[in-house]
Amino acid sequence: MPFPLLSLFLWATWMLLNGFSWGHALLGLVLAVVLPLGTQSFWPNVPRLRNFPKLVRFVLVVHWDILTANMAVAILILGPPRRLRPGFVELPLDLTDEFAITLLASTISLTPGTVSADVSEDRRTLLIHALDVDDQDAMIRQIKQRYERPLKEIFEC
Amino acid sequence: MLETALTIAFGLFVLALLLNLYRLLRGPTLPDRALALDTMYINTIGLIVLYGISSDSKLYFEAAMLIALIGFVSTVAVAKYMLRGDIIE
Amino acid sequence: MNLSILVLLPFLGAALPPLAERFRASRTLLALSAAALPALALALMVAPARRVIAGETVLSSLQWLPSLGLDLAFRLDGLALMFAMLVLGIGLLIILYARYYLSADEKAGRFYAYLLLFMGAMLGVVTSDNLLLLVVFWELTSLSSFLLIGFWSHNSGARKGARMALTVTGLGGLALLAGVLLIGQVVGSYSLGEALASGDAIRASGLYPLILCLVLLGIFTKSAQFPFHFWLPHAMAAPTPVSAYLHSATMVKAGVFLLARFYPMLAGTNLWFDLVTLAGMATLLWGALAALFQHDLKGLLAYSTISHLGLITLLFGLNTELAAVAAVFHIINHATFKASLFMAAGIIDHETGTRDMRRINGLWRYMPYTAVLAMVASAAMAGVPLLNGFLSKEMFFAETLQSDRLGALSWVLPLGATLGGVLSVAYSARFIHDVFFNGEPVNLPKFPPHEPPRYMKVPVEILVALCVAVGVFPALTVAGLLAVAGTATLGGTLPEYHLSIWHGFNLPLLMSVIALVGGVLVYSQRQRLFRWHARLPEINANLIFERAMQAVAGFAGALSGRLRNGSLQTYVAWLLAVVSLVLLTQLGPRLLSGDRALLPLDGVALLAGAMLIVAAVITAILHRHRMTAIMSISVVGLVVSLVFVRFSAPDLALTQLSVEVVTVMLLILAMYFLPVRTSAESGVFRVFRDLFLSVVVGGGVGVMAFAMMTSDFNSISGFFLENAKPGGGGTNVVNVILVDFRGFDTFGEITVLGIAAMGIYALLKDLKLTSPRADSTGRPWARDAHPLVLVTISRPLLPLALLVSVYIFLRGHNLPGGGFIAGLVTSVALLLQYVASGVGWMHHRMPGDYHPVVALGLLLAGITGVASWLFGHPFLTSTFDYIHWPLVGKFEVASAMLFDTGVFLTVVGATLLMLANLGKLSLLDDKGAGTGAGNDPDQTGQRGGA
Amino acid sequence: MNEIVEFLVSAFILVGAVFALVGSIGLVRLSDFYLRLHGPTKASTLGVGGTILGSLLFFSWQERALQLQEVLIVLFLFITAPVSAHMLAKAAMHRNLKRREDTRGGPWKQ
Amino acid sequence: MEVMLALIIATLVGCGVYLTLRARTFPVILGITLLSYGVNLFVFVSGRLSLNQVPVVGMSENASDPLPQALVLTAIVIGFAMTAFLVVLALRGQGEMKSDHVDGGSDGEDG
Amino acid sequence: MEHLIIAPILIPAFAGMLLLLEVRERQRLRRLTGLLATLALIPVALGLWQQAASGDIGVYQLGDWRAPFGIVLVLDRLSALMVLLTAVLALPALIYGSRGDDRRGANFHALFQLQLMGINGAFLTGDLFNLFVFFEVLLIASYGLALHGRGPARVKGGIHYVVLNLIGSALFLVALGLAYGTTGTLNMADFAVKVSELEGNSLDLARLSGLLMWVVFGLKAALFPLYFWLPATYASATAPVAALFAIMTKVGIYAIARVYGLAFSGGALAGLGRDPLWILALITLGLAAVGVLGARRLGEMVAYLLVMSVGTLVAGLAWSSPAAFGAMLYYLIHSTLVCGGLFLLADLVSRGRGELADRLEAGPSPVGRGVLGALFFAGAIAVVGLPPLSGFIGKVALMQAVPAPVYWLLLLGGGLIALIGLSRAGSTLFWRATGDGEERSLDGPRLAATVALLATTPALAIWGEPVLEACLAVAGQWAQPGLYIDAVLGAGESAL
Ligand code: NA
Ligand code: NA
Repeated sequence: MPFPLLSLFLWATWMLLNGFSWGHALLGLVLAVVLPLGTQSFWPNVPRLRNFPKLVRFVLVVHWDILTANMAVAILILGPPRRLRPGFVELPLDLTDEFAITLLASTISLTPGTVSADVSEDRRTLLIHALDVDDQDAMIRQIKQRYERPLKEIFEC
Repeated sequence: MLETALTIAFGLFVLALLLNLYRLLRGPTLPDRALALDTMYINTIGLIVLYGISSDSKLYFEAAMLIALIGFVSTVAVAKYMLRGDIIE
Repeated sequence: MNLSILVLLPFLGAALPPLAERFRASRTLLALSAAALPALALALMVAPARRVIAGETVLSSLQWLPSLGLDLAFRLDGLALMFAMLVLGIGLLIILYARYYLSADEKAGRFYAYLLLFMGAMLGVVTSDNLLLLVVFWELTSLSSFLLIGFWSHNSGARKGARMALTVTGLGGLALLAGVLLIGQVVGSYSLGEALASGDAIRASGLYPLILCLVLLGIFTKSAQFPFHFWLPHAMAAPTPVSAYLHSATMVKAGVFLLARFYPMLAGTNLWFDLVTLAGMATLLWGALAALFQHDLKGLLAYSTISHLGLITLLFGLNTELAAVAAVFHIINHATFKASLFMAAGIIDHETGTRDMRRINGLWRYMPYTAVLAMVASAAMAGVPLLNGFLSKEMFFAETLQSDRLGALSWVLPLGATLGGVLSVAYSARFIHDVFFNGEPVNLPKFPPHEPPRYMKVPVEILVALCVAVGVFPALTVAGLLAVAGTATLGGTLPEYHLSIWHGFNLPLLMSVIALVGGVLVYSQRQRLFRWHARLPEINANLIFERAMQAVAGFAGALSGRLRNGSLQTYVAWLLAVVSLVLLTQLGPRLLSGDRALLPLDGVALLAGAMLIVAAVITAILHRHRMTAIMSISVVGLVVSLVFVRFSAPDLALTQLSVEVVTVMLLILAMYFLPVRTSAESGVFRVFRDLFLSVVVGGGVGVMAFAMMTSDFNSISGFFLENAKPGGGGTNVVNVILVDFRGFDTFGEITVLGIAAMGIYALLKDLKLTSPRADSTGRPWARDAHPLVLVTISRPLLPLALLVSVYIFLRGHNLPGGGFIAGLVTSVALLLQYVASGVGWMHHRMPGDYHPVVALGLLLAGITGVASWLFGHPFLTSTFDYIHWPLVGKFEVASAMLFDTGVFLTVVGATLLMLANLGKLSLLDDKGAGTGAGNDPDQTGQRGGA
Repeated sequence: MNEIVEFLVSAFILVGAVFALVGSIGLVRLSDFYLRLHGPTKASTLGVGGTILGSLLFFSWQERALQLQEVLIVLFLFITAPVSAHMLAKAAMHRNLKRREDTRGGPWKQ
Repeated sequence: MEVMLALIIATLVGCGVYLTLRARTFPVILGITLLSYGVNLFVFVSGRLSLNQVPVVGMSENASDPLPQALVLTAIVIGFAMTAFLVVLALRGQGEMKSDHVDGGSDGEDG
Repeated sequence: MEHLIIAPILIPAFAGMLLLLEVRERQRLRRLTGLLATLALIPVALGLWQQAASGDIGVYQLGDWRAPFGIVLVLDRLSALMVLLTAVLALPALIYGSRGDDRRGANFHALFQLQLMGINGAFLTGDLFNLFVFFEVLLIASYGLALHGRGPARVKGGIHYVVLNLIGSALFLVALGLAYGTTGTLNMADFAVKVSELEGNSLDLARLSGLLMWVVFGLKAALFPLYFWLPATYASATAPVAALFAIMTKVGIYAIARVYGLAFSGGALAGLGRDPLWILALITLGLAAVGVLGARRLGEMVAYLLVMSVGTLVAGLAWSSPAAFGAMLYYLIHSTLVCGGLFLLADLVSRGRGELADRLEAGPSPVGRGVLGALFFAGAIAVVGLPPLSGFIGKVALMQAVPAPVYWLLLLGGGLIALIGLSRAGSTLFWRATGDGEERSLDGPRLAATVALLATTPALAIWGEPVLEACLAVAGQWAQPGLYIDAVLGAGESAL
């Protein structure tokens, strides 16, 4: 099984789609193996998952952040626009793996208040637009600590 | 209670869609319009899910799922167009 | 002997000369090959001719098109015999003459072939015993004469003359056809015999005036009667044998033949008298006058022919039996002297190289023998005693004196006849004097002229001898033939008449004397007359005709150009105008009277509907801001799928949603090469017109939709709902309809998709388009062709989307989904890879050509369909079964799934074939070179930029 | 239907709807494109998320079995929505769209 | 509800018609697309409107008419194929006639 | 042999698929496949004609579902005749195309086969919506074929053709929606039964459905004012394609005949649209004649002649008597084959005339002037309706069956105008030729294909009686829709 994470993901998806039955469990297993193999050539350099529990933790953290930040952003949106302090923030990247960088960028976009706008050509910097940023460095620190480090541990270490 | 909640939720989602449509028409820039369209796709998912609840039917799930899965391709295509003109190169 | 063989012989004969020419036969052999079959026909005619002379009518008939009443029926009676002899006899003489007339480098084979075709057609005309068959041959004479007149096609006059003749005689032929069809309606048969016997019924019919006019139109055009005479002189551009044959002896006689043929059927009424006599008289005089002023030898003869045809017509118009006999007599006489005159003219032309009488003078000294022949023939034409022309002309004068139809104005006829006689003598005198005497030749192209070859003169000699023989011994020569011909013409008994040279001193003789003396006098005053004529404005029929034709063609071009103005907008407007007309005339208040209960409208539906309407209108208004329009049309598509969701059609919603995505990509792909914006609207009128059409068509369709929704109906759909599960093995009735009940529609539908993909591929092949260097705002394109985030996310999305496709596919038979939607999801996932990673990158991972994918999909669907034959069922009969697997449980296997797999493959193949190739377009351009477009993002380090 | 369940379902869908609306209000109200970009990508995800939680609960209750199918909608949306936002941001930067004057930092050249 | 649907169909068809009467290929493509939306809806409603009656056996008592749905599905696919062809044809026109005018080069009349 | 009915659809369909599978552009293989498949259609069509001629109406229930629920193919005399005509036209056209024209673009052979599939399907189907589907098959293939080759004129003509037909397809769908929405059925026979029982607003809607169908079919048939697209499209299409397209307008006429004579044959809507069709047909006839006269290119002239034949035919159809219908069919066979031949001829003429091509201006002599001139002469005689060829017989038959003065006037007058136009054209092309053209010899197979098509006109004349009788037999059956309805609705009652 060359892509266990993906296979697992696919199998889970299949089971979610169809509901549980032994037949579908089997068929889902077949698909979960066959589809990644069949599309293998489409991803030459996918990272290996190193730490599954950390991944679960990471997902939960992100969801929690989405929930809380959403409230904050809702208030910002509904409040007087002048109160916003928008800004572009450049986040220096420690991650090197492309997949991990993408996950980070997506996470940043998903959590309210920030959108990853671009990745530099050399893959060393992530440009983020923030809705309301007071202290840029604090924000960078927070992102690095809350998202980038776990990602690095999950995929790279 | 659920009836009322559904009615209100329907109303809010449709209102949201109308606001999106306003942005789409108003622009003023192409990215704004694309953003509005993207948001409309997402709000439509909500609407369909609500409809599923209100009609007590799971037959509309796939429609919502499909929008979630491939709806963004339109937006990506528009964005790519703005960036490169050619979306498949 | 069957008469049809007789008619067939010349047609068969037409094949011989070209064949002989191919084998390089000598000129004489060529002529012999041409003459063989007509000669045979003439010989074969002897036996039936005897029976005819004995008073019999020989008939023969073969079936051809009995449902039309068109049979190969022929009759040989006196009239037909007389004409058949003219056609074959003179025809043979013409072949002999042509042997010497045509120069060595001419395509004589083709010439003879045309001539024989004409001969056959003419023979057919005179012997047809079926009215429709007569029309067939009639038109064939026009067609073959077209070829003959245009034989010297390098000559502009020949081409124009041929076309003019064809046009005029073609017009007449069509009129004749209509007339004949009407006769058939009245008579109830197209048999000539029956028609001739039904003369009274025809004359009594209300259709008679119409029939007469139509038939006369045919006759007058063919026989060059005024005012349709103008084509004949221009037909003189034909080689002289043709003129001698067609334009004196035969084809122009077809018209007067028909007067004779239809005489018992149509003659005898005042209308007949008025039309025929008037046309005849006008033609007689006009032709004679015009002949006098011709400087062209053949022109003179042509106009004189017109004049003589007028004379014959006039005779038929007089409605007396004797006049008809006189007409028949003059037909024979005119054929003999005029054919010989044409031949003589041809000889002169041949020997001198010109036909201009102002240059041809005093030929008596160079070719006395020919001169004698021509002079005798001319004298016959002038009506000099002891020659055949005199006899019939005497009869003519006598008959004009008999008619009292015009009452107090009856003297007009003999006066006109005498005047015609005067002019006839004058132009005959000119033919003799101006050519053979009148001083010395002027600057002839060939000088000095000689007598022609021996055998070239033979036909002329024979004809001239006939003129004399008939003129001197009418009773011994022509009387028998004339009697049977006259009898056949009148369709009854012959009146009493005497063919003799001397009838004593009477009024006709006086008229003849006046004609002779007057004619000579007129000719003596010719210089004065020519000067008078020269001052008249010149009327060139050819020029007028040509200009008229050009004007008509120009008008036609302008009219059709105005209708078909090359503007799609106009065509679309026409189409929609027709639709509007239908709607405006058919929409009525009754439509809104439906009694089906309405569904309540709720707020969500109202607002969603409003959204859709606004988006549609905005698309229409903002169509010049193209990207905006694409986005607003996406909204329309989105809300339409919501409508499907709302009204219980999840399959449609899924389909609409996925199609929408592909369509948007397609439009954006196109946008790259199309102008982003275009200039503003034009005329207010057009916008209003378009608005009007839009409102009517849109409103009309809306009203119909409402009317339909509010009226009750019974549908066959109950059957589908009941049988989907037991008969089709699926619970999703829509899907079962698609793959089973109406699987054939789907088979067609995926074929459409496959063809579209092929067609698109063909359109895109070698298409050169210039990639814009910058976007609409003038900004150069971004460097990053393959943004990292997009690339990285799109890839794992592929197996995920495939998984979802499998899911959608498998459930399709029982729940919303199916092969088509699954195919589209897969396509979108793959297209996303194209967008993210580029064509080059994909090229290494996907088949280079999607044609086989489409083909396999279609084949799979098709073979599934054919497989049912093995089980003795019709195409696309489905079957299904439930298999029980351990662990898995009940598992349905349906052949429809295989069919649906075909659908899936076709959709994937077709979509990718379309869009991937569209995407490749820009690779042909050099834009990519500078910015790394089309490169493999993995190899260029994810960054497209330099 | 159980009142508690009904209340929960109602609450979820209402919260979801409110967030969806807030996001869309942001789309209308905020003054530059980069700001507007935040509204939908956040609020809409939660908006849909809330609705789907309601739906999950509803159907699970109706069928007396855990119905997690609709989680997939959120999952797919979480995968795809950031990509749209990212691409649109890039497009906006490329087009050099006007940004609020008090915005700190600046976009990158594309 | 029927009135709403009729209005929607009327608008789609009307706007489609208006756009197909334009002089450039692109609006014509849009017009054809709108027209097919309207027409597809028209065929769809020929089975009459019904709420919550998906034609799946066992899912609803009074299933809506499945036949027009199947027809519309076919029509959507065919419409997609045709639109795609027209789009590429427009490109071909641009390539060969150097203009996106439906009649080729003439840039005079526009609208 | 019960499956023979579907063979005219499946043979080209499978051939087309196999051709699509062949990606290595082995042109000879492709040609062979296409030619064999097209050749196979002829015996199949003859066999079908044999079946139909007996008077039995064959019904093929696809998927083994009986009418009106499943789709049926129906083989009556009319459909058999049309399928046979298509096969006879297609083979020479394809032979002509296989001499090089097929290389002028991609997928020619596959498109050609699928075009045949669509045409045959349209002729055979007994289902209204399936008719729409096959219309789309034949249209999309025809779009591809019309654009086969290169050049701005072709693209412009193609755009016009495609856009108009797309609108036509939309209208067809509206008509189908109305048809289903009023009667609840799609099977033509069943529709005929149900529509005759309608009343009230449903009746009005059904009438609208019928009238909209006339508009759609009128567009395909190229009836005034919907024919304007045709001359440019056909004249600019590649010759073999234009030749094949000679049958396309007939598909429209067939559809009118079928729907008029069957679907709307009973009840209050019998004779629906007869008068407008009659009038429009006459206008078409007249204006097309004007177009012939005004044409500046030979191809365009032939296209207008085709439109003229449409006017002639639809008028005969609108007269709606069995005799007129039979005569119309004879004329239809004649005009399809002759116009097809003339399109090929126009191409042969234009070869070697260089830049001038088929423009009606004096120029270099066409290669093989004698042969081509003779062919042109024969074709012109046939097409304007002069004796002794088939056009004359067709016109006489039509005039006998349709004794309307205005029709006669237009038929004869139009014939005369066409004669003037054609004689000008022939005179210019073959008589005014100046010097020799570029190409030295005439391509044998191309010439043979042209001759084959034009040779049908004397054949149709010589065997005019059997052909006419066959046409009248077709008409007799057509005039009794009850036979069709009974056959379709009665077939396989026990099947389920
Ligand atoms: Na002289
Ligand atoms: Na591209």
